[in-house]
Amino acid sequence: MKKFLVEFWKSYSIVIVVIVIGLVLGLLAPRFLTKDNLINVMTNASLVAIVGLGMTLAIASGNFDLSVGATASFAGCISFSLVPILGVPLSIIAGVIVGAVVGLINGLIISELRVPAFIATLSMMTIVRGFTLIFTNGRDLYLFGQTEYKILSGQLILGISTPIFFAIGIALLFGFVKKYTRFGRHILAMGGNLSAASRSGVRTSFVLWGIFSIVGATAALTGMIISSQVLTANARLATGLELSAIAVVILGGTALSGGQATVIGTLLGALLISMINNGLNLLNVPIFYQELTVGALMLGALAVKMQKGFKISSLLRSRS
Amino acid sequence: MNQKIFKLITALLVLSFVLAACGSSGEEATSESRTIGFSVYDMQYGFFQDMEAGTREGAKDAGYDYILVDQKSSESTMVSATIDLINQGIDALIISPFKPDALGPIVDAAKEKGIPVVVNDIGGGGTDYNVIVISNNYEGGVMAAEHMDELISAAGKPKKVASITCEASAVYAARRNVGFEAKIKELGYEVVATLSGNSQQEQGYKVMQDILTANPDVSGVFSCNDPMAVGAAQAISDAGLSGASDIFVIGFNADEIALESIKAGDMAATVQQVPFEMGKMTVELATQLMNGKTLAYDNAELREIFVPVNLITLDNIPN
Amino acid sequence: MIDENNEIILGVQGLTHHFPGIVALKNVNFDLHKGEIHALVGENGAGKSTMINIIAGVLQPSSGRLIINGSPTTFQNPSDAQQAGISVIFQEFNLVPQLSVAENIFINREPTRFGMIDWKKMNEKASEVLKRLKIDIDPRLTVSSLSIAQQQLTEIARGLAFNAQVIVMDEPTAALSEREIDQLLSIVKSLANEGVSVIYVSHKLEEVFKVADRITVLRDGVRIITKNASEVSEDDVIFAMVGRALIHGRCPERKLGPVVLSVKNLNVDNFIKDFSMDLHQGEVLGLGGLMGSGANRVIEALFGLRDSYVDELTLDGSALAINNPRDAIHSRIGYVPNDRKKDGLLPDLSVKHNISIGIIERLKKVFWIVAENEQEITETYVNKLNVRCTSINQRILNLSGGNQQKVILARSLAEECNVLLLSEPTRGVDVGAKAEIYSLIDSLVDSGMAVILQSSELNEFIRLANRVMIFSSGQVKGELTGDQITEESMMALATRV
Amino acid sequence: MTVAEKQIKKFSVKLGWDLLWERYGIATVVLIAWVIAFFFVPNFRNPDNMLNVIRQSAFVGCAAVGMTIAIISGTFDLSVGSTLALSAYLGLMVVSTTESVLLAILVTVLVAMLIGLINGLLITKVGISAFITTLGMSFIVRGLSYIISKGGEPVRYNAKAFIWWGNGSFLRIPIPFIIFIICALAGWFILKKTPFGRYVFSIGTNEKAAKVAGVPVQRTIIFIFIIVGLFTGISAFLIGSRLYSAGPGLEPGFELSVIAAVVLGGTRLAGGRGSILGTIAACLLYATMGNILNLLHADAFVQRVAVGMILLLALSIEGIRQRIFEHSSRRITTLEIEPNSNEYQGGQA
Repeated sequence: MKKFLVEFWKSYSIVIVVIVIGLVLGLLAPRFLTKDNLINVMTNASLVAIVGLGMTLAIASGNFDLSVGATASFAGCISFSLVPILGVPLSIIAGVIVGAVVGLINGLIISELRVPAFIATLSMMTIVRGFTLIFTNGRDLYLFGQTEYKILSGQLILGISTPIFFAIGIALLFGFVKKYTRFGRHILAMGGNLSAASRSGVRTSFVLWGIFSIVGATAALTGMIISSQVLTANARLATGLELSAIAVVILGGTALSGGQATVIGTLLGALLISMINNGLNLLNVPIFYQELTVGALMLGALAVKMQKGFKISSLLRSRS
Repeated sequence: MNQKIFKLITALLVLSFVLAACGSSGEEATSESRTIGFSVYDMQYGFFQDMEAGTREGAKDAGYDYILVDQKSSESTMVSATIDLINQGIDALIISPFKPDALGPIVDAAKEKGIPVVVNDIGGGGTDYNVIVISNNYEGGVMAAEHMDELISAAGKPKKVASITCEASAVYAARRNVGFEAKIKELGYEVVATLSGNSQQEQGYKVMQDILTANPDVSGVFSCNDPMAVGAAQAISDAGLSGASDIFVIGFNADEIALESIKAGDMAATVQQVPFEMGKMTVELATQLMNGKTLAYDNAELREIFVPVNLITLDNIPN
Repeated sequence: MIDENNEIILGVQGLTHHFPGIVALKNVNFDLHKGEIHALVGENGAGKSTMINIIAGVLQPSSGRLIINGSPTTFQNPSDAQQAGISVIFQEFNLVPQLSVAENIFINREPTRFGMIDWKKMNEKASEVLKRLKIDIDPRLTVSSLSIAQQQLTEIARGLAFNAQVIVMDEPTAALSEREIDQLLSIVKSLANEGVSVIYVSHKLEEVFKVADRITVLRDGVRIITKNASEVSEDDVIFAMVGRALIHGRCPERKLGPVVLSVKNLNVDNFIKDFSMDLHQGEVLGLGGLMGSGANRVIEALFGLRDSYVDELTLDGSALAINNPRDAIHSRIGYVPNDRKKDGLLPDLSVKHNISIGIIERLKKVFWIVAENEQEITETYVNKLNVRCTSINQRILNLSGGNQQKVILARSLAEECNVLLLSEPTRGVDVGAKAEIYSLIDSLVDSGMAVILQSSELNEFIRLANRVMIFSSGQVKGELTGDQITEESMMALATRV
Repeated sequence: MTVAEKQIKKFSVKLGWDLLWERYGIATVVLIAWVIAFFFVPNFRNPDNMLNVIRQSAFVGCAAVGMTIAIISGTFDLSVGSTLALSAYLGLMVVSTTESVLLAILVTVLVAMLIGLINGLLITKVGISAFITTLGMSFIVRGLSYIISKGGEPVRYNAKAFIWWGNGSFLRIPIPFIIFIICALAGWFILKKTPFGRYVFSIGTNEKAAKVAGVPVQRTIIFIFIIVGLFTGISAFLIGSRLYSAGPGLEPGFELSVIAAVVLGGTRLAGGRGSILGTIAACLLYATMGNILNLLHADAFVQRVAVGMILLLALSIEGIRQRIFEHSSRRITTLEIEPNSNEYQGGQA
């Protein structure tokens, strides 16, 4: 519990930002602080948070995944097309597996062909989107009236939606994995010092495959939740998800250099972006102001963080 | 070792050509017959797939060879790919431009080779094209506004509507919203929100949720395209309401999903364009141009031919 | 002493290993008895590291075999070696800075309970290990917050944390102070008494003779001798290592000129307080002390790498301010960093570019570099320092440690500096290159340069310095000159609180 | 020479292969692709077509020259796409109102350089990592350009003096390609012949050591971003002129194409190694690939897959070579040979 508080405190800066922005938006847009709206905000935050949590592991290991948007749409399409054959529960599971397999391929390319993660997943982004287009023939797949699939995005208990449970569940799971499993510690070890990890006998390739499979699976889940919201899947789904996911992780305070990760931070980062988008929509502000705000916030948050250790020498050294 | 590298390079090239060949249409240009080139906006969208199908069928019926390039929603790809097309010795160019403003170099290159240019929809960018077939976006928006007024008045709901726009860079599609908003205001309505859903279905869903929160008494929503309209309709039905009877959702394009959504009772209407027919029509116009005939323009000054847009509701939905 | 009848726990037979284009090991035989401390010595590039990596499972030999407890074995990866009871302490830091000391000690061997990592047990076990080694570090601290010496000790603790049959130590004392080294050596001995076998790799023959039962010397991938330590002298071993005898000695007579660099009341990091000194032309001033005593910080502050406050800093009588390394280089102060890999090498660049980087702006005409000048200058220094490379366009990465160090030295010399700050100039350098570097320093000083030398090897001061200032917890505890400079007197000052 | 030295020499000859591939690999691939396409791809040998291919390579190419310098120094710039759109848009605004092409060039380039300067200052003075700074900046600049244009309507201008830059030719050679080659020569000169270039390599290979060696790290980083801005500005001007128009939504994903081209050209993402020649070749390869796929009438969806696959394959070659190599001489880890056993960690930011 004490450790939990320490970790929580570490990301306090973002907690304060979340609260302040929440209050400001509440003042500006009175409907912002209604229960329904807050649930909407959290639901939308959860979508990015789920894939963001996967991305947190990838970034903690010193890697990236730019293919999550493509994977999300691919999994959504596969899962939709399987519903008539397998039924809803099995096709959802199939979607997650498909995502994990795409992730595994990413991992294999990175470890076996030694292509840097950034470029490997960038190529995979194009390839997977292309495959999805070929698979769907560029058409929409829809399940109107198939209310069973709504389980992924609908409300469960007390009006709280499934994605929120997923996000919190996955956060708890990853928090546990990070802290209490060898796999989790080895992810951090790899991110901190790759050669030390491999010389200590950590099977870095296996860990890498695991990480990317997990990222793929979380991306697939996000993709299917989005598909379930609109009951449609196509190859254009979730474009730009990769950048949102990375932005959320960075805002949350996970360092890009690897070796360290904050699961709670990622959740809060997602909440922050979702709040801003929602608040500005409520205020009827054009979308490009939202982009501007997210960009400024990202730089602002990190600039403030840098100021914490403000010293001339730290300015000299902290460039990464 | 260098042999291995060489082998790898060869393998790489062979693979790339195999891949390329897989996708090739297999239609070889013959010198006797005429060749029509079509440069499409982006085959990812159902609307343009239909347009392409119409163009292809028109070309086939007329006995032309047919070459397609895809602009993939990028203006520089639009220019380079279309010029690739022109350099293959086509006899007429049909283009559905991603950015009409960037048509200049394409039209100039075509004119230099004496190739007639038929623009299919979107816009002509003030260039020297031969003819443009255009379904009137502004008029479609107006039509949607009129229908929405009928629905809202009949239901006796408050005169408050919202408008969902495409991504900011899609300036031509934005005219639909401009037409809608102008007409609906004229009819005495308040437009409570104009927000972008980036043309994406999931964004349409999110934006609609936010509109519902900020304006629970909104009675109608017009969306710049059908995917966003369907997304918005889903958000409304997730809120326990109906997009066909509580809050009237009208989209644009008559995409398959929108028709399904109307059938399912989730959405009120959509403004139909006829991309397939437009495609066929452009081939006919190209034929006339190649044969040196003068065209009958609807607007001679801008060399425009209008294609009517239709309102599709549950009553007149095609099967 | 080793009992010949004692069982052979690890045998190496006919070991040969090829790197692309290099035969790193040629038909090497080696054996290790139970409870034996077997030292493996040789110059850099002699094949020691290759052999260790094979024993550790990091590399697989081209031919030859390992015999563990009498049965031939192959290791596919480091885990296999670990499971066979072999524990390796590598020379380079092998720690994950973001993780705790305990985790680093138990990485990949974390104690688990019901599949979960048992943090309590891990921390307890780590404290036990650290206590056994008399290391005073809280196992829950993150490694990045430790000093270099503490990190090195953590590294050693990791190697010793398991009930390994065989412990391989590759230059374990490189970053340790004398006191810590003695502590470590006594631990090694007690481990041997408990029946653990140790392969001890070191450049420092003094240490080797303190602990080793037997000594094997490698040269150019070939085993030269294996002898009982009691049967050979230090000179015999050196002869075997380099193929010729080396001359040791004391610092030659230095002719001091006027004061070059004068420092009054230097304060660094709230740790060094009011340090003052005058450095004369032709002088080698040693700054000594145990790890963490602060000598290193003084040098880094003088070179502008640390924030510092100073009342007065004068060079040749005129005041100057040094805020970053560029200022220092402009004032003709050169620096050779102790961590060559981290702070010195530009690994992807050629020897030429590594030398010329500090003076590149002086070599330009208008705004481009005059290639001939650069070529000429770098060739001059490569020849002067006898850097062994195939061409000055060769990547520095492909040189041996000693030659890399000479290139870094050449960089400072090319800057035509009058004051040279040397931090551990011979760390990780083999015996032959070490002697070359020593005589080079002699000739530089003869030609009028002033040198500040910081080292953790006290021998180095005896050989080079005509004056030594000894630090302890940030303060100068005493100054020794000439014949006063002995290991005993320096140690006495260094351990004064 | 001792045995060890001979071995080192032999080894460095062997090691030459990866450097050779790094430097000339993609150039060779381009040559082979051109030869094959010349004989087997219908219409490829049409001079108009070949000239169009090299013209096309220039638009990404100019910006890629700047990005090559950034990536060699171990940083990179994700904001070039947004910068391109904003500066091209402002340039078009200027030229369409003042009809002065010179002024348009100045505005386009200076705006881009200003954004580069801001990036550089944020990275060095505030200490935010380059990845985050430029990612955040890309959002901000993209938003700004929509706000300035009040919604995204593009500006159009087609006076001969302006569009000549993107569409004209000199002795049949496309002007953009000539400018690309000039940019590339300038980039090569900067990297290889100036102290600044040496600093770029030093920072990329080991930033701390570069600082200790007296390299003005901060100043160099700021300059690098200004130079990235400069070359991006040139690309922006050429694209604006090529398209007779520019809007704030210009070229989404441009930054990723540029980075992909640079990395495909053999520049190491982790910094310290790379070449302009490779970048030129990679830009040509991209343009050639797109052209060949179009000439073969490849399906648009298949094209996407093919382009990704080819990129992946080209980048795997070095890894595959290493593996074959290791297989043939048992297993060699990078411990003694290579400085960074972090080879496949990638994605350094």
